[in-house]
Amino acid sequence: ADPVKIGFVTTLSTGAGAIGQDMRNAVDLAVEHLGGNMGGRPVEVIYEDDAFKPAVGKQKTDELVKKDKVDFVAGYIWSHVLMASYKSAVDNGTFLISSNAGPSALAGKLCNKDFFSTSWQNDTTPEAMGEVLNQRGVKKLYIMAPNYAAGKNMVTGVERTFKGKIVGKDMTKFPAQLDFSAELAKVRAAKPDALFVFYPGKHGAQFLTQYSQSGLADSVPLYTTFTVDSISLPRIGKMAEGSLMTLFWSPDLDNPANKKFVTDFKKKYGHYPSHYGAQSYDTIMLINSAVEKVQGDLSNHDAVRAALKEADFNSIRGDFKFGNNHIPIQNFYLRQVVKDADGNYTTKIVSTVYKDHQDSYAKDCKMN
Amino acid sequence: MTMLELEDIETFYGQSQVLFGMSLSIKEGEVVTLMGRNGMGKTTTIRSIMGLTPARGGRITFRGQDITALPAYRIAKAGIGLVPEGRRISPNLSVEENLIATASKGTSGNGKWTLQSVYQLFPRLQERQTSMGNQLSGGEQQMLAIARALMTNPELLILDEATEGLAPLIRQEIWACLTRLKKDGQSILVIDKNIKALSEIADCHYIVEKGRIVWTGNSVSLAANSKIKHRYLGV
Amino acid sequence: MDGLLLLEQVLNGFQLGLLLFLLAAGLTLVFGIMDMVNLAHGSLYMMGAYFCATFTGWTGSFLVGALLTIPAVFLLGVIVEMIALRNLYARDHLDQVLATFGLILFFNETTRLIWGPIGLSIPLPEFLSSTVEIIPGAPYPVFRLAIILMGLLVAGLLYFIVARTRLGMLIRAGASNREMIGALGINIRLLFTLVFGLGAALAGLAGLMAGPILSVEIGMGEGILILTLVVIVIGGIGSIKGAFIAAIVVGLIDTVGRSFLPEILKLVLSDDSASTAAPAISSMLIYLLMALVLAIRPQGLFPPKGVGK
Amino acid sequence: MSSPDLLIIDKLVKRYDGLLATDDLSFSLREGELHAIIGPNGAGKTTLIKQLTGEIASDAGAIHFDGRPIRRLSEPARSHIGIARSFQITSLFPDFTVLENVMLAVQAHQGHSFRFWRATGKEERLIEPARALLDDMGMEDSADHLVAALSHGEQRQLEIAVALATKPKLLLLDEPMAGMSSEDSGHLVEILRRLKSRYSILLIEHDMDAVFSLADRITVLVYGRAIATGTPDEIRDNEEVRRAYLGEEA
Amino acid sequence: MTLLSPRVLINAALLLLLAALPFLTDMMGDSYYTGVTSRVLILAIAATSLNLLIGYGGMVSFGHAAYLGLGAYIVGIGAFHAIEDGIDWMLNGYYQLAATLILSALVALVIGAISLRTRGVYFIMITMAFAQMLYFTAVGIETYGGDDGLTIYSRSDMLGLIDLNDEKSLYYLIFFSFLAVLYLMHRLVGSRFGAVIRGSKSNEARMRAIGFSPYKYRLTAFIIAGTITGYAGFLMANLNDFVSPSMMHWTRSGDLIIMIVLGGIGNLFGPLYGTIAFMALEELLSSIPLTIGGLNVGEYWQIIFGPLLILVVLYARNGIDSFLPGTRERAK
Ligand SMILES: Nc1ncnc2c1ncn2[C@@H]1O[C@H](COP(=O)(O)OP(=O)(O)OP(=O)(O)O)[C@@H](O)[C@H]1O
Ligand SMILES: Nc1ncnc2c1ncn2[C@@H]1O[C@H](COP(=O)(O)OP(=O)(O)OP(=O)(O)O)[C@@H](O)[C@H]1O
Ligand SMILES: [Mg+2]
Ligand SMILES: [Mg+2]
Repeated sequence: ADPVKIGFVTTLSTGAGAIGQDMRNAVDLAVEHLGGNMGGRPVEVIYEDDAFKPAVGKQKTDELVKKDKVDFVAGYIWSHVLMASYKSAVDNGTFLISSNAGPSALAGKLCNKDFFSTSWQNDTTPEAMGEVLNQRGVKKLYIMAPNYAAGKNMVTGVERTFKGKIVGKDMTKFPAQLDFSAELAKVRAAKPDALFVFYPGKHGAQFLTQYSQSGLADSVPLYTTFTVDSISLPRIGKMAEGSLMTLFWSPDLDNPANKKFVTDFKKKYGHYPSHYGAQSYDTIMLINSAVEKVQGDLSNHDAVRAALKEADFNSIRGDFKFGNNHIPIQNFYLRQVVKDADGNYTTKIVSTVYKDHQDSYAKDCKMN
Repeated sequence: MTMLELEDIETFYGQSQVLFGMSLSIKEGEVVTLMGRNGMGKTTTIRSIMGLTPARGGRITFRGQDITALPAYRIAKAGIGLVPEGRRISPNLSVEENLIATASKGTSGNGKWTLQSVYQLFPRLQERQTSMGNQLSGGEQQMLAIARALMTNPELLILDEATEGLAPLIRQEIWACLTRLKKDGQSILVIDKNIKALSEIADCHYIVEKGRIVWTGNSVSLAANSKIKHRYLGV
Repeated sequence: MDGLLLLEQVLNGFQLGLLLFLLAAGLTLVFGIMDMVNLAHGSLYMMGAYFCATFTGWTGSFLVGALLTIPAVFLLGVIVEMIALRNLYARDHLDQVLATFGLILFFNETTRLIWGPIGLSIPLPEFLSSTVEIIPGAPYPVFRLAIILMGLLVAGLLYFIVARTRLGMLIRAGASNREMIGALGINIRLLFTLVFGLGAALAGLAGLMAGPILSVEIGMGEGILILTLVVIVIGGIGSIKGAFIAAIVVGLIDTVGRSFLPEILKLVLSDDSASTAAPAISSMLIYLLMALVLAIRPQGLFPPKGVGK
Repeated sequence: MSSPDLLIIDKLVKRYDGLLATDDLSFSLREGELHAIIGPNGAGKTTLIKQLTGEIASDAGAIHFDGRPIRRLSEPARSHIGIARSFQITSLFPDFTVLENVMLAVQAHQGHSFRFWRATGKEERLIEPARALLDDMGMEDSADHLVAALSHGEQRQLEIAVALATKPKLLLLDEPMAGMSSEDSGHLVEILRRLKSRYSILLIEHDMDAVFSLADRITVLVYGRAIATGTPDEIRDNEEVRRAYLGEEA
Repeated sequence: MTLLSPRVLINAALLLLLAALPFLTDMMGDSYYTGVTSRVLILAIAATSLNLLIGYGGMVSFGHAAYLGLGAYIVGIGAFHAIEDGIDWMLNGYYQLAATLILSALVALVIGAISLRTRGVYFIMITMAFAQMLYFTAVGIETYGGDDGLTIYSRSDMLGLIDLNDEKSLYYLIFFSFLAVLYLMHRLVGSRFGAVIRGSKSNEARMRAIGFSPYKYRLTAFIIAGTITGYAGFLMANLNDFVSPSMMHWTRSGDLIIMIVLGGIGNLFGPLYGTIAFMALEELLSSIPLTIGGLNVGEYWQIIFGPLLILVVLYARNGIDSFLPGTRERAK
């Protein structure tokens, strides 16, 4: 039979390539777990590198859709790459599944029947963080995040749920702020109960280093989202140890699918998977569930969509269900950086913050 | 003893050949001139000697050493001092820096040209000591170029149109200076259009035409040979 | 705005400025004095950080790592110069920009190949990772003091070499007058190679000083390179003094601007628009500064003597 | 037969840091005359030319040209009222042909150049005068050569042709003979002799044969001041000029 | 120059191929290449206009991508308000076009007026600085998506004259626009105006001495190039259905420069060749199907591309142009 073709767009080159590599590893593992088969048809995954540029991502998506004529396009780490590529896929009637990026527009007003996500909407994770801060009795909060769309989403998220007073907020330069000493000095002067930051990817390591050198760690505890992850932990674990973050998933999340994923991933690649990998693994499993449901017959577009929407598979997060906007409704956990038995840094779940949490843009989505 | 010897030099700029078997020789202590109209290859000959536009054919020896294929700085180190056509002063060095940056005691190590002695020769330079190279007038630059070459205390001094753009008084001083240098045993190769002055100090003249030597002789025979002068020098 | 905070921010700005100067020094040396636009300066800076991380890992000591890094980057610079760049001195800036841009791509990807995409960290010894309280109530990282010290040291040394020594004269002369300086007995090729190596070593020094605080990763050179270019352009290309002053001005404006701009804007704008406008404006601040300086002084603040008119 | 003054310089000053390059200089140039300026190196001759063309600003004093003050005019504006110069160090458009060099100068004086469509290569209004000028200078054979391929002598000649193409009233020549062989400078002297009747010329030159045979009047500049003005014979016999500049020559 | 030199033939053949491209891809049943070539041609328009500045005028503008972004944002903002707020006239392509041209010209006027006072590397840096300011402005405007960019849900409405949603119509609009720009450049460079621009690159001091004030001519060239590139941005937005600040980042300006140098600067067809070469290299190198020691060579394509750039600079100074038969047209 003809293979089921999946295009997977992620960042493989440049310094951000580490994330793409983790995602690809997870996808490869998923395909391996499926025995290279979906609904009786072989699976072919075509990886494309967006080089961290929207224009390239868009062109690669075009290529996948028009030239390779794939059945599903998936991947996408970055909001701006996803936004640039999005129309190329859905306008041509190809399903688009985001394995990471979760801009608010696509969850709300611009939601689309052929667009799905196996990650989250940007705001939800910090919303959970706001809740955590309330629970922990934080009254005065200082916020730092880079000044771009995702950064603003994160801040909006925390502000939406946090009930105390925000005593200071710095939206730092994006893309590259080199030095945070000025902001850290302001934090010290403001004397908050806690510091919340969002510094994804390489900025995370940079921020943490400077935070730990500043001596602030003793007086102002740090709460983060997407700043520390399994990719950066081996390098910055020592500085991040004990710090708290929220997420929908953690390697120690207790369910059979996740156990299998994490164990096999570690066996195959020698380190913990990141949430990027987990989401990508779920992407493949989601596609598989739909292909199985239609018995490998992808010609009926509506049937495939309905099958995707059902999301009838064993997710690494346990139960999986979509909201009306095709974004998962899911639990959020508080996690903490710890050392595992082998001396490697990882995260463990401290508590469940939200059960079945839905993003707040879903109501703007006119799709049903 | 021969100081410099060129045998059948052939030199090209890219594809175009400019020197076609140029030969000449300079003995120790001699003042030799190279004459000819514009564009005949005088400067190119100098560039070949200095290794700036290396000869593709022939052989150049300096005090017995083959220097044909040496890089320019080795040739300079071997004892040739150059006053180039067009002065080539460093615009972003002061007058004094221009002089000392490349100064050297010479091959024998007891060079007699020092800051003091060149300032004595060109008092105008001392007045402009701290000016940057690009602030000098044309003539001041020319003086500086000559002083700079002297400061390397060369065995052989090469002057390519060194009196161009100099006031008559200074020009006379330079000739006087060359005369003194010659008396001290300095070997000199000089290109200039001022035939009268050259004739007084030169031991030997070479006339260049289209990349070859077409005539050679001493001042007496040059003076006698007005046909040659008219034909090759246009005077 | 309280006084102590302002004082602390000024210190922070000063420190950022001196870090920029460390990078700008090598760049202005090669760029201004040898007339070579070397965009790959940022790559050499990155190599400094990676080498230092690696050597520190091997030897277990940051100081030994740092001491090994400087000759290593010097050597790397020499090799790069000999293979790729020595034929470009006489070319126009466009060619140099392009070739060295090619080098950036090469270095970034080679680094990814060798060290992987994730980046490294440089652990500091105890005495450097502590803090001292120079301003009451505001412990200041010792390592940042070390950066300030190193910046001042390099500034002094370089100024001395370029302005006062014969080597400095030759370097300056060589750029405008390469052929002639050769014909006067100087091995200009070697000289340039060594100077390029010196520039590289300075970049490496900047890298190993920046690495422990700004993190060590691929592409770390590009962002800071632009900033550094801005610094040397404001200062006047080729002027060590200009680079020094401009670096400190840029460091101060950037830091102080970042920390007080929102408050200042709030005086004229509504709270909301002030807090949205502030980060955008502070990103632009140094570019604005550069445009302003060049609009008034097209050759920068301190153009070196004797170039141009 | 003294004709009116075309150029009057009054107490002109140019200061470089501590140095007075032009020091309270006054003199005038008559319509149709060839006025030579001589003086030791660094006396301020080139500086004076730069002040006259507007390349550098003067610190004090006045310049009158054709009856009007011009000290405040820009360099291009001065070219438009009829001042042209040649450069001491050849300054041409090296990647243009000889003809194109002259055409560009012609173009500069035919109104504005915001003309975007017609090919200059087909514009008789540019080509015609340019060719005529080259014919006049005896350079017609090299019209289509690139400047970079010309001999030094020809380049010096082209310098003058480009200046003439702007149809000047006053021609400022800065050492036009520099670096020329005796033959070529002889040739150039002939050309200047012809031009003399048609233009007013200010000539700077260290070649005394040329100066004495061409000049109507000579002004001697020393340290930015005029120490003498007069006919060639007067200057030749001036003791002070001999001491400061000429030496035994002449 | 003979009319039918091999060089002319090669150029003509390339244009013919481009003219027929949509039909060729139709025959191959793969419309992907029409889209890719549209992109190439739009970039070639931008590169050609930049070539006027760099190749003929010696003004190395390092901020040219800003105009691309400017034009694209006009289309994006128009579509945004037309859809979000129902302001229908903002979707009108002619209004958008007029706004694009006027705005790009004005921005070029302001940037040029200040930048052209400087020379050399200072000019490179100040043009980059202005472009970065525009970039950060775009990042800062949340309404239009900030850094995430703006998806364009409706292409410019050309009132029935031409349907930009049709791939082929759009392609031919782009193709003929490119031809027009090419012809315009050809005329411009040979005209009196062009002579002044080239002369000012060759020897500015001499230009002033013979009575030109190069500044206003340079400024005009700067505005012309900016406006044309703004137009290219208008086309780009309609092709991509998307605009984001990253389009204006200084590295994109760098790409444009690489394109014209690859093709051979100061040469009419150079930018087209350069753009094609740049895009083809990026595509080919990144899809090298070679795996060494578990590493996919394609993912490290810049290890090859970087040194390739250096080789071009070192050994092929006129880029692709130096490989074409016949002598290079002298920078006219
Ligand atoms: N860089 C160059 N490239 C190509 N040809 C050149 C170059 N330099 C000189 N030539 C040519 O070589 C020939 C000899 O030039 P050269 O400078 O040696 O003459 P010269 O005798 O010194 O003349 P002059 O008296 O004008 O200085 C000339 O025809 C000149 O056009
Ligand atoms: N930009 C400048 N800055 C400082 N001093 C300068 C500058 N330009 C020229 N000078 C000085 O002004 C004086 C006059 O220079 P100018 O070039 O006018 O001399 P000149 O009479 O033309 O000499 P020459 O006959 O040698 O060409 C010189 O001493 C020179 O060093
Ligand atoms: Mg010569
Ligand atoms: Mg002079």
